Amino acid sequence: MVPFARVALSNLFKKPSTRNFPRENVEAKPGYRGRIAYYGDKCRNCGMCVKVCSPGAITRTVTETPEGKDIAFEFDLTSCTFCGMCQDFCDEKAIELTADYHMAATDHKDLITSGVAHIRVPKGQLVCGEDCVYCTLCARKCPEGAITVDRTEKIWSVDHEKCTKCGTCVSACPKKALSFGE
Amino acid sequence: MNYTHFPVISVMGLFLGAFLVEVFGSKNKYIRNTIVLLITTCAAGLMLYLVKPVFIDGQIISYWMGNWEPVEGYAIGIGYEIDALGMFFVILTVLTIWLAAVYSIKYMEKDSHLGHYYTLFLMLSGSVLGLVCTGDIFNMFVMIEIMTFAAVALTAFRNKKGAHLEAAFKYLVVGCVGSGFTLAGIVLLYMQCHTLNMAQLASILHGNLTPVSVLALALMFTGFGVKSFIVPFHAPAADAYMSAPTSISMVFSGIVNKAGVYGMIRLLFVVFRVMDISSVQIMVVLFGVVTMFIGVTMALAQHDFKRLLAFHSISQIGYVITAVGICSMKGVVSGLFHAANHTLFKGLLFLCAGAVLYSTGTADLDKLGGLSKKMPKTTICFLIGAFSISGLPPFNGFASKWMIYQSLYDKAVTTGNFFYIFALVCAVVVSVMTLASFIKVTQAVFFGQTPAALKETHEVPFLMRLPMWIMSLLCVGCGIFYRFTGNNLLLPAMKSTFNITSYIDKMMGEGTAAASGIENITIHAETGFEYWEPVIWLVLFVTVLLAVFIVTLIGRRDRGKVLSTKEEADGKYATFFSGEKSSHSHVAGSDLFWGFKRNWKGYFNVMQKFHSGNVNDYSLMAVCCCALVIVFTYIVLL
Amino acid sequence: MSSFFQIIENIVKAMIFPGLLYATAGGLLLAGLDRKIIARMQRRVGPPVLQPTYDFLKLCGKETIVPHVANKPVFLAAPFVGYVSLVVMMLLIPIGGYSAFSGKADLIVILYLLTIPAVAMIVGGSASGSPFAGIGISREMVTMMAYELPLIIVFLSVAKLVGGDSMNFSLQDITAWQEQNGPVIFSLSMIPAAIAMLLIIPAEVGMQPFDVAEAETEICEGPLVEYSGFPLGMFKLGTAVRIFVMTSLFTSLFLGGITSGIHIGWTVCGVYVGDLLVRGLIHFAICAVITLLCMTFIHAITARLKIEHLFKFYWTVVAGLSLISLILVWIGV
Amino acid sequence: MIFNYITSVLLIVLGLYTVCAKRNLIKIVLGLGITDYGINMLIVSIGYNYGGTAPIYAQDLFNVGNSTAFVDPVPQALTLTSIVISACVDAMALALVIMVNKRYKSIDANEIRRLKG
Amino acid sequence: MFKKMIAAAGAKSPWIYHINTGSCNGCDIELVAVLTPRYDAERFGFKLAGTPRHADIVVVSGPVTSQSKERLIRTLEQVPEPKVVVTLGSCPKSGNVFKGSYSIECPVDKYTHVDVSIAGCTPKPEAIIEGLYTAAQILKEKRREMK
Repeated sequence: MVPFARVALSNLFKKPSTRNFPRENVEAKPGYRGRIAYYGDKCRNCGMCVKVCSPGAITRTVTETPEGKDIAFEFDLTSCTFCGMCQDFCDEKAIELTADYHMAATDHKDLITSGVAHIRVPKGQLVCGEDCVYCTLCARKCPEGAITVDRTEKIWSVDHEKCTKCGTCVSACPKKALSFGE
Repeated sequence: MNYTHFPVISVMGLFLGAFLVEVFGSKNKYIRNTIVLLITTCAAGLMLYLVKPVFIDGQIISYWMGNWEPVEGYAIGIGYEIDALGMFFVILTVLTIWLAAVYSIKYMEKDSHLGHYYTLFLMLSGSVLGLVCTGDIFNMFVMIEIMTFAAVALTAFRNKKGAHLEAAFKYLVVGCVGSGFTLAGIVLLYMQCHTLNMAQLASILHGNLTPVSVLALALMFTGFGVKSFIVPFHAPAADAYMSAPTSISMVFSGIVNKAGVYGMIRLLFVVFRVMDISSVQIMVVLFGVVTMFIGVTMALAQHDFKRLLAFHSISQIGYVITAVGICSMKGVVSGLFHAANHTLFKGLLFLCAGAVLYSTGTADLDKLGGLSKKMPKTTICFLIGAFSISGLPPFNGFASKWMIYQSLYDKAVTTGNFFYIFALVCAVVVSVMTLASFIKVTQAVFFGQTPAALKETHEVPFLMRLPMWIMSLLCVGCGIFYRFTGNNLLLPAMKSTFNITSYIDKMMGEGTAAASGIENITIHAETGFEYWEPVIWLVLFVTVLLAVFIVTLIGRRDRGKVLSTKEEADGKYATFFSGEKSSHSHVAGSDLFWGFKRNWKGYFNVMQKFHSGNVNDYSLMAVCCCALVIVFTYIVLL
Repeated sequence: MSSFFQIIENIVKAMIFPGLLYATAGGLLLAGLDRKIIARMQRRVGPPVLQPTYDFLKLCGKETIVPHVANKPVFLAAPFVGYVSLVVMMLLIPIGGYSAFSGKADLIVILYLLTIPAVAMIVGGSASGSPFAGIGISREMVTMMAYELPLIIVFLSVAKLVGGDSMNFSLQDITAWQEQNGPVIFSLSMIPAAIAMLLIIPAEVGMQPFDVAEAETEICEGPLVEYSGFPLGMFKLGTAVRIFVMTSLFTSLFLGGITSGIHIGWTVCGVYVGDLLVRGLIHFAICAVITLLCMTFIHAITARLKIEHLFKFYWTVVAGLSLISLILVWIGV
Repeated sequence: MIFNYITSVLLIVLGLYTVCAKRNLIKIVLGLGITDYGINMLIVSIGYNYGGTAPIYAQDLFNVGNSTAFVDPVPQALTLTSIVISACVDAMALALVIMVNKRYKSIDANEIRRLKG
Repeated sequence: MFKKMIAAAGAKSPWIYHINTGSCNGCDIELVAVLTPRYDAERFGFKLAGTPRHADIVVVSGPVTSQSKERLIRTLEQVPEPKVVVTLGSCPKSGNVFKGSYSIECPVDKYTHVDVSIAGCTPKPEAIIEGLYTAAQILKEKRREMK
């Protein structure tokens, strides 16, 4: 007759449903988008994650090194929205949102994931081999838009100033026709 | 020292003072003030001199005008007689008059025609003092008339505003209808007993109530009811209190309605002695309960400070009438005690209202606010008054209300009548509503935020604060040492209301009372004060307060600091407005008790129609009530 | 010399047993228990029982900010008056057969002593000058008006039952009566009055369904909106002691003579400590907890009322209940 | 003698009727006057002793010997005071009506209702 | 004499006052979820306070929109002294997806010293409890060296 009366009384004798958090460690569900882990070695510095991150939480600083470039990535978790876009767009699977949700910190540095990607920049220029079938895949993949391909006249050309030698086209070409000539 | 002349001297002195002030005082302020203060102090001194013989030695002071002693058992002249009951009301009157005189010297400074003001004031005080001292019914009627005239003239004193004139006119019409009934009653009594002296009337009327004397009783009861502003006749009273200058409305609520109550007590207990009939008691208690309830509920709905206080004095008179109506020993003691307390705390509250009016110029609850920072001393006095009227324990309101409840439930048990339980419950609820309306006034006037217009109000001069301090000290004193006032003042007064043999013998010579068959009731000294020890409670309160204070002192260093600022501040010291800039938003009087008024919409609409403000309605109510009382007394007493 | 001991005994009574320490400790424990039981009823772990103590100590440490609109002396003095008057009331309520200051207060005095803490909070809130406090005050007053009517009727019915032909309002005689013929609640006609009293206590104390005056969500803690630091701590302490006072009042009125039979002979300096311990402390502790359970049960399953519903509820349902028992007692069932 | 009482009661009732029913303020004041006259009539007719003369104490009248030589003087004294009082009432009431008329510009009881509720 | 006890009690009964400066209410409902039976922050003494005067921990959520900036500053001033400011979610610290919009003026650091910041676009309740718990410890330190 009185709502919840029976429930309240019976609850008195049941075990409380509170998860005793600090003592028993609670695991986040699989697929929980938590703290970002960055694996510098896999990253190819294609810059897709930076372009895709809506709050602009990822910052890159490039430092020239004798055999190529060192790119320091910084993921600012306090401005990240944990959408996971960077993880999806990263072909190399260099970025992974782990299930670690313990992100409460007193000073700002604990909430910044950083990592360095060492990119060996090949000396030579981009050259297209003979078995190119002019499928224009490389043109579309190129983040800088440096490659122009004309299917009808079967002409392939590259603008060397724009090309940052990121290597996306090399891995994208189905016929493995592209390479950096020495 | 032959003190039998003192009552006449002080009454006539006051009237003489009125005449002198009119003649000399209208021009020069200092002459006027000295005359007024001199006369009122002398009257007070003379009457207080009588306190020792009347209360302690139990004497009764009788004085025949022109030394016309009664001839063969028939009183011819006008006799003054003061017994303990009369003396009790005399003290109240004299105290209130003196305080009002001191207060009005500074309060009325800004008005013009002060000569007339003081004449009317002294006429009013002289007539009330005369009414309380006299032993002759017609003399009492004449004093009532003088009182009504002075009161009406004083209500219309500030005739700039039309409302004051309207209030005076309504008060005059209903007042004169009431005194018409009283006069008719007196005359019928004279027709029956061929005498006007109350003592002789009492001895003649004892036992043989003829239809004519019952009609006289009903008419006089209604007449005195009109004068004491019980329910059907209370509407003009509320207007009169509001329009009169505050020092006068303090005298109104202090002694003018008490005069009506005194008349009623003298009538019912001494002259007619009908109070031992249970149905008469029920009628009187019914009047009291209805007055209590309507007075307080109307007060909750008011927007004006003085009108709210007016309705409260009506409801407190309801308490006194209920207590007296019980007609048990404890009942009369508590009734008289509440009458005294009412004069004290209601006078104090009106003085505070006057102080607020004096310094801010308005008494509208919606325009006032936050005065406690500008007028701290008035706030303290007001809080003492408010707490004692709403019956908080250490103060005097509680002592008398608590005794009223005791007598109510004793009566309920002895008679086994459920009506008194209803009266008791109603009394407690009305007491809480009184507290509610005074919380409303405290929040609206003294605490809360100060409106821009009142930024530079300052405290009232000392001469106005002196009466306030005296009254608040009396309020607290009566509350704590209520046994002292109980045993010394109230018990003799109660004895003289019940045992009137000495009252009659003093006036009419020995043995007249015994001849007419009036015998004394044995009054055992049980006072019923045994359950409540205010002194012990206060000692406990202070010791525990000290203990808490010491503990806080020890922990002083570890406690957080107390930060406060004087000037206007935003941010840290501003009130929390959920983030907004704290603008002036004062929860004024009219917005409080929204929930309560919505629940009682039906009742409040009826009340609006009941207080229509139309003179005809008020007089119609008076006449109908008189008819009802006549019919009731005929059914009951014959 | 005896008067010297008398003073010492009085001070001990005022400070230790039924006075300061006992009331404060009991109040804080009961308040902690209340929050714990509510949590358990909602199937959560709930704060430790000493949580109100921690709250009070934390508030002592905090800074007290007096708004510039407020009237400083009244603003700071109000909490102390409220708390001390509650402690003094604890002295006047007989615990078991033993009352600290016997016969010094009857039911009507208790009824009016209960208004002092409420008025202290009201004047304190009004002195703070905040509009939230203004609304909080009017709600507190309407709540007081609401529960005063049934409260006086309950007192009348208890007095009539105990007094037999004459009404007896003295708490001393009520406890004595219950020593002989068992607790008041067992007599059939008093059960509605007991239920009515159980419904009144939450409003008096300001617990969930009837805490319209201190509604945190709508008017941000009502009168307490501008309080911070030690004065706020004193008000919270006052509320806790008030729960204890009301439950022990309910126990002394309705659950009196349960342990009347047991007599333990330990006497320490003339005081029957054994008796006192059993009939007083243990009996009162159990009954206080039982009463608290009922109130917490109501608290756990209901939501806060609007002010006019509260007023209508008290003047119809609760007043009706208490009236039934008054009439039954009046007829002499 | 009975006619005196009937007329006085009638006068009182008539006066009260005008006070209660008439809306014009001056008529209300007149009503008050009429009630007072009724009561005065009542007072005077009470003191009448059959065959008595005016209560003036003269030597020759006294030795006539019958005790009811005089009419009862006390009610006449009362009537005098009552007449004075009712005169004052009328004077003050009319003064108030004039002032009310100046402020309210009307003397209709229904308009003069500023103080209500 | 009571200094240690009061400081210890400071950590045991931290009262929270929640300021929503234009948040999408994701963090707000998450904060309230913390008080539900499943997570039950009341175990540690956390309680939502009605006014800033009663607060110890001020939880700010949402990118400080220009409308709420002034109100945020005023409310933060009104909190009595040993107080701790906690930012909930990424918005207060950096404006999250609203960064660069004309109407937000975050981060909150411009207006007050932020003690604890709980990252996560709607941080998990356990993370919030952890953050509040560290805030309570900071409260104890602040209380200890206050004076």
